[in-house]
Amino acid sequence: ASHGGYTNAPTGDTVTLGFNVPQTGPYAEEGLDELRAFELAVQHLNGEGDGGMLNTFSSKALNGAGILGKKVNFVTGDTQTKSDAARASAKSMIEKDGAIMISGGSSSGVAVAVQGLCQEAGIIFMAGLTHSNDTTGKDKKANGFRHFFNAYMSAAALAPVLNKLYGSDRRAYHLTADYTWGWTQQESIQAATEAMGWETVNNVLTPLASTDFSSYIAPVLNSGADVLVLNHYGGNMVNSLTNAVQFGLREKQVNGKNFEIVVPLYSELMAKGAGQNIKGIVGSQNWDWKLENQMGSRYIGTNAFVKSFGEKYGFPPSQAAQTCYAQTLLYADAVTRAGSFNPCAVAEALEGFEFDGLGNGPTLYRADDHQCFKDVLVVRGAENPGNEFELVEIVEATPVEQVTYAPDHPMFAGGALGTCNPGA
Amino acid sequence: MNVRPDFSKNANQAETAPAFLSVWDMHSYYGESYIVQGISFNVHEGEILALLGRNGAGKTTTLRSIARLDNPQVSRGEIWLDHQPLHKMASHQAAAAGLGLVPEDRRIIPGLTVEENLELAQIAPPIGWSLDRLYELFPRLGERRKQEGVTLSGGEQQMLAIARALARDIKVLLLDEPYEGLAPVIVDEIEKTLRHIKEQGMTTIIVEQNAVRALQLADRAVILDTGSIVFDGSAAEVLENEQLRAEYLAI
Amino acid sequence: MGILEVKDVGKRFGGLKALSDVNLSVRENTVHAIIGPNGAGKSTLLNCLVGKLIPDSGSVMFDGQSVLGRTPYEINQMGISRVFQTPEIFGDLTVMENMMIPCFAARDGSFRMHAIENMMNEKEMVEQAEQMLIDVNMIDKRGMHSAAMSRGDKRRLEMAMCLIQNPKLLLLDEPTAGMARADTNNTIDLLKQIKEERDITIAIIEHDMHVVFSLADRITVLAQGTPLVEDDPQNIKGHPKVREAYLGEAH
Amino acid sequence: MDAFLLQTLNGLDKGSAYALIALGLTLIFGTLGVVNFAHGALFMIGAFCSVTLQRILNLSYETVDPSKTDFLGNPLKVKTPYVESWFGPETGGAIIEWSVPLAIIFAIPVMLAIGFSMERGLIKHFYKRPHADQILVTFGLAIVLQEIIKYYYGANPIQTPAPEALSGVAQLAEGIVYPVWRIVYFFFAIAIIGAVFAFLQFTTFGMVVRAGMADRETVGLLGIDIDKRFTLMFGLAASVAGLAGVMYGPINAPNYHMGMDFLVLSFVVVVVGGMGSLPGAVLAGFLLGILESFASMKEVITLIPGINQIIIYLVAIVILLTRPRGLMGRKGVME
Amino acid sequence: MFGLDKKDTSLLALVAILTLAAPFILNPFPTNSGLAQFNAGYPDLMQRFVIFGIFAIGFNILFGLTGYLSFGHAAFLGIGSYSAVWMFKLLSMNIIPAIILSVLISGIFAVVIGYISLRRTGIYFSILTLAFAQMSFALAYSVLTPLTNGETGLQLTLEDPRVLGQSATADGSIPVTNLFGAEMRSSFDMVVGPWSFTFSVGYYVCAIAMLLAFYLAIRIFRSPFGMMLRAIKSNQTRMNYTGLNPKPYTLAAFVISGMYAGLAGGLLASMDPLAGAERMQWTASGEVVLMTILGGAGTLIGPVLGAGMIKYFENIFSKINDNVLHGWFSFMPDGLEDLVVTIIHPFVGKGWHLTLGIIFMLVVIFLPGGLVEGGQRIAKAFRGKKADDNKSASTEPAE
Ligand SMILES: Nc1ncnc2c1ncn2[C@@H]1O[C@H](COP(=O)(O)OP(=O)(O)OP(=O)(O)O)[C@@H](O)[C@H]1O
Ligand SMILES: Nc1ncnc2c1ncn2[C@@H]1O[C@H](COP(=O)(O)OP(=O)(O)OP(=O)(O)O)[C@@H](O)[C@H]1O
Ligand SMILES: CC(C)C[C@H](N)C(=O)O
Ligand SMILES: [Mg+2]
Ligand SMILES: [Mg+2]
Repeated sequence: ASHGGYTNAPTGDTVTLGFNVPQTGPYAEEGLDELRAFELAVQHLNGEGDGGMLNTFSSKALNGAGILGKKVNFVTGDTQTKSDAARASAKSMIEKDGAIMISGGSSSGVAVAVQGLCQEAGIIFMAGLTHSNDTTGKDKKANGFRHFFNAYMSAAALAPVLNKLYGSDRRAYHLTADYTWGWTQQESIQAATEAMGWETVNNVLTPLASTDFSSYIAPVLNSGADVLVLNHYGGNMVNSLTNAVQFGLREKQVNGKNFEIVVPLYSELMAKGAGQNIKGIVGSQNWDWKLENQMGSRYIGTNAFVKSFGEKYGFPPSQAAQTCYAQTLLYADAVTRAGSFNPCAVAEALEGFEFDGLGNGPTLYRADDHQCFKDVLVVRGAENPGNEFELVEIVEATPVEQVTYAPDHPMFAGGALGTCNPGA
Repeated sequence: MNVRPDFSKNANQAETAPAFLSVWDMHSYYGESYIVQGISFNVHEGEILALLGRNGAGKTTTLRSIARLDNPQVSRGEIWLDHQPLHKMASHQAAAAGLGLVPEDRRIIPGLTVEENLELAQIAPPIGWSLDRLYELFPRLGERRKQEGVTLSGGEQQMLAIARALARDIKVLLLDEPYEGLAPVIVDEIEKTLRHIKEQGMTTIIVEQNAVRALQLADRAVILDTGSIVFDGSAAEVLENEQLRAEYLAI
Repeated sequence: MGILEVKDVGKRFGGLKALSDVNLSVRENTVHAIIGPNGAGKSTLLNCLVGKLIPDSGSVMFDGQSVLGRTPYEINQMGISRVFQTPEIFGDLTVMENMMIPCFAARDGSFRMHAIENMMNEKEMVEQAEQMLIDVNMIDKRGMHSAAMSRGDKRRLEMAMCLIQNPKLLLLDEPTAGMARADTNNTIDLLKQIKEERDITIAIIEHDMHVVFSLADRITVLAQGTPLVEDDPQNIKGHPKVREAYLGEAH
Repeated sequence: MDAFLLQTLNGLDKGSAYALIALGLTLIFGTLGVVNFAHGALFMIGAFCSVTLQRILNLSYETVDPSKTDFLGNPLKVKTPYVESWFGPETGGAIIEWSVPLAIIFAIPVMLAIGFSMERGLIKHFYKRPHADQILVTFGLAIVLQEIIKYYYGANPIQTPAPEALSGVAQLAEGIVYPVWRIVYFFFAIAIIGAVFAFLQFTTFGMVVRAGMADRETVGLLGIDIDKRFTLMFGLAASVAGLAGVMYGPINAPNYHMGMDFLVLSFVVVVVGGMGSLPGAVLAGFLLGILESFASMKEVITLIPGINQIIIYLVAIVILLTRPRGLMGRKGVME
Repeated sequence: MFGLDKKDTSLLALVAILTLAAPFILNPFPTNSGLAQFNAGYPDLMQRFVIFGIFAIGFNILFGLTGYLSFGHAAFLGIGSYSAVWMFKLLSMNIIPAIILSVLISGIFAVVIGYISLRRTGIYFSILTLAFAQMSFALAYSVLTPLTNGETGLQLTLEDPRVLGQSATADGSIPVTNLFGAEMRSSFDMVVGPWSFTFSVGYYVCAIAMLLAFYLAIRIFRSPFGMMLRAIKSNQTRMNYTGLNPKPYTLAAFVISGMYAGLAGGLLASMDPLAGAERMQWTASGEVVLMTILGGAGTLIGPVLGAGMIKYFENIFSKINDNVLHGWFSFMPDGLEDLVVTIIHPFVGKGWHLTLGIIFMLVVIFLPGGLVEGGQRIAKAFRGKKADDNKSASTEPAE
């Protein structure tokens, strides 16, 4: 449909957003939490419920009367965590339902694929969970925006903490999921830890389909390494961590030090899956629901969001939920400020946008690569959870300056943002 | 014990002794093809009945129906064996009730040796002839007891099929072309055996293309044509009746 | 020099000597019968001729060329067709389609792709096939699913499929077993007729002495894997050894 | 050297899982002739038997602890499992801790019941149907079972830890440690395999079922009620799969699609072992497990990149090309 | 017509009408009605229907005719897609060279894989094909990343050379796939009252490819070659002893069906220029098996129906969320509405797999011949009593 010079220009009194998340497959749980957040965001945009982070958001353009006076509708789809299926689902949202913005995803491969599609179709893509450097690095697109942090930022935030906790004389052994996200995260962590004096003993790529990691863990025992870095996510991570614990790595002493395990990308949903094994293990997060309570009002918005979400669903939101909620609000806000749904106008409104009150502290949507810059959390599996939701404890909130990098940083080089495409 | 209805008056032959196996108004289908079209006949204890007819007349279908195999489906009719209603049974129950069928394509079980094929027959009671006795009857099988059954020569397989039926303690033996593929000497041999077990009280139905041989052995004959009975009488009668022989048996 | 020359062929199955020192010469344009007790090795010998088995020793020459080491389809393409002891037909196809396949094999050799030609447009072949079906008295079954036929019919179909290939040598393994007398007689006539009309040699295994003595020009008696005697039918009939080992008293 | 030994142990361990799943699969697939795509789901359900038992044992009553608050600032509700209040925290705690071994007892009747009803209700009608139909219906069933589990337990893995006494590592030799539970798993697998073999070897059951698969009709003619035996066989296979799943829980946390993850691999194992051969399936399970372990060694991956991802399939191809019926397959079974 | 007999001609004509009119047929509900959710007449899904139809038709040539169950056919689809995308990257955005290359390259792979796998039969064959496909998948996913771009999938970039075309359009975008200038993505909307129908260039290109593929399949089914393939399924022994070598026939069927898969892969990439490794995974191979059986293996139209059904569920049912449900049932009293939504909820949206699983089971249990048999039964019911009367005549014994 083409009116108004851009794809899917809303004609009636409603506007449709597309939420494309994994509803089946190993990331379904993340996907469902994302969906919950989307639903909540739409409610808040339409003036239902308590308004959540709309009340704390620094931009006051949104007023609860939909977007530009149009009521917000949404459609959902299942990415199945497959690039193909995700593209098909996104296409149907665009072609059939007339969605004007697509959000969601929980794997970098999928995010990059859908982002490419949105670029071609002339739709704004507000990435959900995607942590690979490539999403806003070599695969960045003018129509795509990422609120979530990335592998480089995780590494930048983690390295000093690791240094503090485990010292600068460490020998790290990496196990890495054999795909884009794994590769970029491993590269980032290796670079950051080596910069502070660690040595990288080994990096072994593991097939994504692996379920039993024992044959990758066993060689760690006698490798002389004293840190194991698990560049795994989801089921992979739960299993590799479980296996590592089974092999007694956590009780092991090497080179006179305690053997340590690091999981650079953390999530409370994974922590839940990993159970006891996650206790004391350090990693990084984009956000945590206890942030405002524990780290102060810099992270305003957090409590408002937790309250809306918790009251609706009965448990606190995950970082996946928060990022998707924020993305939806940011999109709506940008449209309102731009006064148009035209993707190019929206992109312009988002580029270089500085905001606060969405739970992450002051944040910048950098124009050069459409990556958000904000504080990064270093977290650790809680030793004695206060309740069933406090699986993760915050170690530190790394200030944004420390995780910021130049747009032309070599780890992000290779692609061009291109020009915004309004489609039609 | 179940009570057997008296069908005997309907069978077109003089009743002398009570029937041992009765088939009453049996209709059988293969899917939608109507094959056996309402046949009734009786067999008396210790009698040999020859079931004759051209290719495709429905002889095999009749035997399979009596043995209660899943295919063909018997849509209507009753089958009684020694006061037991076979028509209400599944094939394994019919077998337990005393029915033994030697199927036309022998159906030696692949993957089992000769001996296993025989042992298999003795898993479910009642058990009949011992293996030794069977090997005595068919020495060739004894020699080949460790060989896989399906690699036997055609004739040897036929022997195994017959032996397998005798390995169970049966009351009625249904033979579907037992002489097929057998050397004349062996046919003589089997014929002798059949006479022998008849003397011991075995009731037998034999389907055979070699009608003359079958008739010489049998007490009575039933001739089938396109699924219906066209003759039911004594074997001698068929041998004498030129026209009958010419029309239905081409002999 | 015969069209088929079997020299010193031997074949063992494990410890069992199924064939040893078999010498056989089949002259062109004759019907050569191979008879013998069950398990004598007749089918095994046939298997060695068509490439199903490879003999351990000896040679098999057909039409001046060795068949050993060739695959079954190559041997068939040389002009040898075989009817099996248990019917081997294309059960999922109709009778007519069954007939068409050998027609194409005869026309196209062992492989040729006619992916967009319409099968039933091959008028000439269709007619040929129909004629053959008429000859074997099966034309009324042309559209029938062949798996659903009675066994006698399957036999006839298989024979028709072999005959339509116009083989130089036709190998028949008990072609009339299980066939009704009438059809057996028809088959005898058909084979005789074919032998007269065409340039064909037939080797036949049969336990039905009526068939053997009606057709055979020459008979080899096989026993325990070796030829016992080879002679004219007249002499075989009276041969004492043959009577004892095979024919029994009745013949 | 140590590395080799460790990888061999790992291989044996992986092999135990493959062998156990393949064993159950081949009972159905190689013996009953049914291509059972739901076998993985049975394995998964076994694992969820122990999740369920763990949940049952953890059934709790709530008391309010006003001194603490939950994430929304309301007074915290504290849960105490009933077993702990009945048997005291000591015994109760121990019962909960031993839930995985206890789940074996719990799983056997459950798996038998599932196996029996699956065979009676569904599979029975498919013995004579083409393999393709069997694939469709069992695949459909697998999806349904999987989705039901997902509906009730979510998509995330759920930890079912081994009891304290059986977790941790054992010192096997100087410098060689190995997780206790994995050793337990290996011996458990051996025991199950031994029991199944003994059952089929020393009774006529196996022969009858094999015969029944080759020719149901004739077996019926011999007075044998083959249906009953098929049902029993199916229940047996389901139990083997289920027990493999129960015991696998502590190695990798159960999740709803763990069955699918194993499914294809276990088919490969069964076929490489050779259709219809139980020893073949076990042998192939251990062989592929060990090869996979060795292929994951850094030295090997460096030599041939990606070999760890394809080794199983590569070996399968090589074996099937050199041995037409896999390692020990019988002629004529599903050829 | 076209060398087909009457029955086949009318089947082809029917399929042609259905595919060409698909934009109407698949959008039966007015755009604003609640049922619009069930409309499937948007380009992407329509394209998928016919493309997977092609895939399944090709698969059926192998499986339906010869009975060889390949469990690795998705590899050819993937190879076709990668070839096409590389063509777009290197040569030009015209889909013709891309599709030609897809078909050729998958053909070559099919020759190699088929030649090796066909040395075995039955389940051994299935596992060999599965193993090859899984190896291709694993390699495409990781080691061959320079060729395949791993998990993300091979995508076009602004820097691609495209020697016969342009790297980027004037406004800085990646050019669009086209057929001599006609862009695959362009479409035209026809609005009739509350209805809206979309006619997309891409769809019609695919539809024509599908009709050609279907026509070829009919010809193959009716040809001596097709009969040989059925003969192979029926009895290989007899085949051998009739002087025919089954190997080249099965290999030819394998390669043809591999090329069909390649064509489908090429078209998929032409419609949406991305080639992901998942389309080579065993689940994808399994999907085409399911499509074929679901529709009716060995029938001409069955695989197309099966493909349509699965793709419909995947794309339509997965999108029905609680919001939509509440929308539909809002006319009910609140309590009842919630109840109805709760009951339906597990079967739609994230539960679409459950519904699909149930459908698989129901179809195979009650319609052993797949959807085609369902159609036949309905047709029979319509013809009514008449057929019944004839039955008694036709059930007489054959002799
Ligand atoms: N499985 C089947 N499905 C459909 N029809 C069948 C089936 N088996 C046999 N028939 C048909 O049933 C009829 C009777 O077959 P049956 O096998 O009973 O004949 P028969 O008298 O035993 O013949 P023969 O002497 O050739 O063995 C035949 O016309 C045959 O075509
Ligand atoms: N594959 C095999 N393995 C072992 N023994 C075999 C095999 N095939 C045949 N035999 C044995 O070889 C001998 C010859 O068998 P063959 O089938 O040639 O006999 P035949 O002369 O055709 O007998 P019949 O007239 O009974 O068909 C038999 O004793 C048979 O048991
Ligand atoms: C879900 C994400 C946070 C991590 C994921 N594995 C990725 O590819 O980015
Ligand atoms: Mg018969
Ligand atoms: Mg023989």
